[in-house]
Amino acid sequence: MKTEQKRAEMIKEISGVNPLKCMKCGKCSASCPSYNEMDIKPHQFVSYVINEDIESLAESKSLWKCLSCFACVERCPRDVKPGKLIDAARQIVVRERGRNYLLADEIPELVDPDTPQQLLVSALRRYRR
Amino acid sequence: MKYSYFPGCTLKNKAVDLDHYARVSAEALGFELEEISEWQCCGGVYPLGTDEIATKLASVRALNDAKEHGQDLVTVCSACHHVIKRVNDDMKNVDDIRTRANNYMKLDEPYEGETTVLHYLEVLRDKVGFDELKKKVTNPLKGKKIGAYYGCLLLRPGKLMAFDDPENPTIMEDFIRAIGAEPVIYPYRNECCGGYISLKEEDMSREMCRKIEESAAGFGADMLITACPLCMYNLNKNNGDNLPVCYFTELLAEALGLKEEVDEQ
Amino acid sequence: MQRIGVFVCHCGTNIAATVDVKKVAEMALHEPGVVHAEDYAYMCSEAGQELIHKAIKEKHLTGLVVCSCSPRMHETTFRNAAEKAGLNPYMVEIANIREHCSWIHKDIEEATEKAVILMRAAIAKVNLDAPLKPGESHVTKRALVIGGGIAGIQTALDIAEAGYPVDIVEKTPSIGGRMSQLDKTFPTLDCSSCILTPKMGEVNAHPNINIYTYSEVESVSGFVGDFTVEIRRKARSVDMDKCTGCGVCQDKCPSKKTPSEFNRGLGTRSAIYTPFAQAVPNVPVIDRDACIKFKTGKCGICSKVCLAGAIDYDQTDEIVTEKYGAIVVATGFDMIKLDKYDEYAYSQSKDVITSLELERIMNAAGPTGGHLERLSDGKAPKEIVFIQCVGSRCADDRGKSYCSKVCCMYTAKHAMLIRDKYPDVNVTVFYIDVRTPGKNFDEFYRRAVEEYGVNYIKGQVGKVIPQPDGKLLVQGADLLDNKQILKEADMVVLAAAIEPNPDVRKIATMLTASIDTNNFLTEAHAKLRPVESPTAGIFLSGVCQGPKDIPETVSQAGAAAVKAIGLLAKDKLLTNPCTAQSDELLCNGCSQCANVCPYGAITYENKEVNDHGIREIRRLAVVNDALCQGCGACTVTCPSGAMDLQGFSNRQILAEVDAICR
Amino acid sequence: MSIEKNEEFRPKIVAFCCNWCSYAGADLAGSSRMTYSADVKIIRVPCSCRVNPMFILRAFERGADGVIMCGCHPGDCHYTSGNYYARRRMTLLFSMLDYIGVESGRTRVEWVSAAEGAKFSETMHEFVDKITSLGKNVRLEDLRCRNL
Repeated sequence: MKTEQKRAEMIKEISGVNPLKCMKCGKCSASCPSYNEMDIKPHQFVSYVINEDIESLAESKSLWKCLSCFACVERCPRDVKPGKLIDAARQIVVRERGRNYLLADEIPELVDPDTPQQLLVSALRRYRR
Repeated sequence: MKYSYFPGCTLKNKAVDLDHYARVSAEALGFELEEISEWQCCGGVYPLGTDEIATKLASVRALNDAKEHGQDLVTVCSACHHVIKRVNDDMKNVDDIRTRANNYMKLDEPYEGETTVLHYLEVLRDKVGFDELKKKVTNPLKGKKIGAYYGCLLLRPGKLMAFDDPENPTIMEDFIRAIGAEPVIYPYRNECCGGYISLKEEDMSREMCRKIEESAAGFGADMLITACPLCMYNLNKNNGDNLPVCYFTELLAEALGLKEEVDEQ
Repeated sequence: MQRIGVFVCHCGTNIAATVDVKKVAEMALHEPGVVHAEDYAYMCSEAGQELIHKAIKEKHLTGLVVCSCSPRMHETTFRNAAEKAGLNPYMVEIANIREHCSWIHKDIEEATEKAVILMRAAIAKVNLDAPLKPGESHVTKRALVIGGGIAGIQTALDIAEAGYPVDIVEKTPSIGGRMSQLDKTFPTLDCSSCILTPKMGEVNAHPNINIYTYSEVESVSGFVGDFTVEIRRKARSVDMDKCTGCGVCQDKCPSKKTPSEFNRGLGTRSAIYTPFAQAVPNVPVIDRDACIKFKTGKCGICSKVCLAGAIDYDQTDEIVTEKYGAIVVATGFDMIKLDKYDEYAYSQSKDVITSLELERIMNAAGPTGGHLERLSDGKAPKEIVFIQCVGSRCADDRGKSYCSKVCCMYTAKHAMLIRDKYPDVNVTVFYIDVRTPGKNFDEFYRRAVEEYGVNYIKGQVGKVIPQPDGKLLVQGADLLDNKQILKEADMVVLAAAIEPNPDVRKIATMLTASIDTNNFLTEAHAKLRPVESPTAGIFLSGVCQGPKDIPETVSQAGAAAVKAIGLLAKDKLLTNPCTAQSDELLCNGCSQCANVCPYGAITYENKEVNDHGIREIRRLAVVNDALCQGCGACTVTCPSGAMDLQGFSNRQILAEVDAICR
Repeated sequence: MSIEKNEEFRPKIVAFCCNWCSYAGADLAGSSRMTYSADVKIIRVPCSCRVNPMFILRAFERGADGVIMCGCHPGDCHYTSGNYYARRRMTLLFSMLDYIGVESGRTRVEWVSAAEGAKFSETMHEFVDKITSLGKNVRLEDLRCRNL
């Protein structure tokens, strides 16, 4: 199996999502609060997985803009749940190359006296291996 | 009534208020929160990957502890609640995760999702009852117009969380009514505050919080309440309109006439 | 010993491509009783049937096995062929090697092996077949139509015109159904009531049609040609014969706050009411839950003002029992509830409405007198957004899996009518696909775009956000522009999915008619018998069978009528001879079979039997062939093994089991 | 046929289908080309209530590895109440089968309507997988047939 194919399969497996169920209605992109910050839009994510273009997803800044707020997951009428695909792609990137989006060194700069532990814990889990 | 209680990392630190008010109010309402011994952090976000096991074990430990005590598991923090409820669902319904998690845990008796996970608000609604709560209110917060801020973690995914209607929830509004105040319904109450993204993408979070606060203020809210320390942080940090935000437990304690008692501690 | 002929059909390549038909025929010759086996391209063709005919004659066959498509397709064909050649038609068994074999398997070896096994089971069964003779039953020459919408109206008119009496049972106080609530109809923009009202009048005046409004089917028994139906005529509290329809009672009624069902709850009605001005019959009913007289005992104004003395507070529900030869279901549809779709803020804003509510708003007889206005503040809207596929095409349990079919067209109609009447109002439609198959349909939609300037945006709406100033912010996706749009609107119209009338499940159960998971009634064959239920004598008309628009409904209503007329025109029907029979020597008269029989077909008689030389009178079960439908419940219940089912006997089924497990 | 294929366990599965719903559902699965294992062989009965527990015992006696019975959904029986009888009978039979050593997974009752071709195919997939995982069944023996 080619690498891209393998990675696409892995995304489907990790997310438990069948992207072929998508009917391209755009409800995910219509719901997404981070839409404007994304280069690859939520509905496009689905097509990228179908077309096995995972490298583009891996390079996409959308991975780090998704809030995992589940608005798309909740409203998707076809049970595709793009938020899960995005998280799976993020997982692949972090696992494969240790491409951590958040470096330990930069943390002190980012926190302020009020920063709740929850913020750090969540960010570390989403952004790092 | 005694419940197993999972406070979570933030409630032991930056959000001690949320915790203290919750405990004191519980006592006044006739239920007890028994903190789980040696609980571990839930991780803050639910690991979506179907192959993630290790990251779910902290929740499983807490759930199993509650099971062994024969108690329902109560959380106050939205994030802990979200993570633990979803892990519990996995343990109940996803064969693969259940098997593998139990293999790690090596419990005397495998954990299979037996524990009921309740948010503090659910305890108020389903166990205490808002009518009952209303009767116990000594200091009704008359005249306060309060916007409930749900955020995303409590409500979604709706079917799994089974907390309230994810698009038109009522539990916090009913709570606000029970403590004598007036709820303000505004459309952004179930939109995300930005969550953990505020660490690296401050602008995004700021924009989201602005929309939430503008919408709430536009519909006449004087203040917002939340159950989540991270929402609290984001909303406060980006508070353009100076709309006060506080934990729902603080208002609960206030309505029950216990706020000063806690504050003095 | 039987002399069995086996005929293996290729069905072109449908079977022959995956099943080695020659081998199946060859294997047949090794089976007990088989004296002839052959294969042919199309067994159901004239030439194929001729082969069967010839073999029966030449080889003196006593039984046939046809390995072909499902018996539900061609069992009758081959039985008729056998009968023509002088063989009892019930000496034919079908091995289903198409639907249950060649079409679902890919490996030739595997499929052939399975086809041989299925054939063996059929041979084992035919070896134990006995000639059967169907009985006869009579046909009651009267039809029942359940539902008085356009589907029921058209079916009833067509049957009545053919000379047969028809009863219509309608749940609400008037016939007319959904169509009477519509303002205009696509694709010609006729006024709905202008074309419906004459038909309603025709039904009312037709000597062959009897209407039971405010009535429901209570129970159904019997079978094709001879149904017995109990109809509950709910107490109308108004004497139908005396009422002149003057309407004074409605004017004077002091209880006027009940939400009007006809106006989808957007307006109110009095407690004594006809749903709409052109109601048929033009006789009001008293809504006893709303009536002050019924609630408190005081009032009685309607009775005082009624010059005809038609008000009757003491009326009670009445059960009418009637016999019918055919029943047509025309129960129609409703729109789904939108409580699971509150991202569109339907419950949060009065200005978010459904399309059917818009129909009422656009209608001159509606709650706003036909003026397009916001229900919140009565202001004229300047921006209207339509959202398509609300609850249609959903894979989750929030909505329906199917396309509701009518929404694309009625939305184009609404958009066009609004732009025509109010040129300064902007109309935007968020769509996933625009589906317009139908005569002049796509042209209609294109007119909305090209002539009327309706703005179609490909993409769904994520959320409707009510604003403090009463406006609605619509957050949607424009997939072609790859943008997220925030559009301010004054009104949002939701094309909610349609679903079968919720009562249909209860009715289907009474009729023992098949129904699918979406509550649509199942047709006997999706392509070839689309207006018949698999249950004989039950016909389907309109949306109860699947989403359809008015032209299609009217066509189907006519088709259902023709099928019903075809049945009513017969004097006798042949009954299914596969009935239960009791072995007198084994029966111990315990009554268990009679207890489980759903048709009351089993009675007991004291009969003299000769049990191995001992003559005595015993209490024995006797099956009435005319009533028995051949389900077989009694055969399994019978503790002594006396009861057996002809055509599906214990020995036959065991022989099939043996053949399969061999 | 390759050697591997010979060694592979192919279960014998008998499916009783009522004429009105599940047999039609199986036909729909067929005309919609929804595949399932060839190990399933269908016997048509007028109604699920025609299925005598004796038929199922006989199947296990003759070497069947699994028996599934399909009927109309509760409430939708063509004969009004047949599937309710069938359901009760099968519950009783299955509990006894367990007792005499036929694992409960080898029998199943499923309601499939005429419109549920996909469900029919899925059900058969699942059932075949289940039986395959259980392996070969122990043949029941009719003691009345034994020469004592």
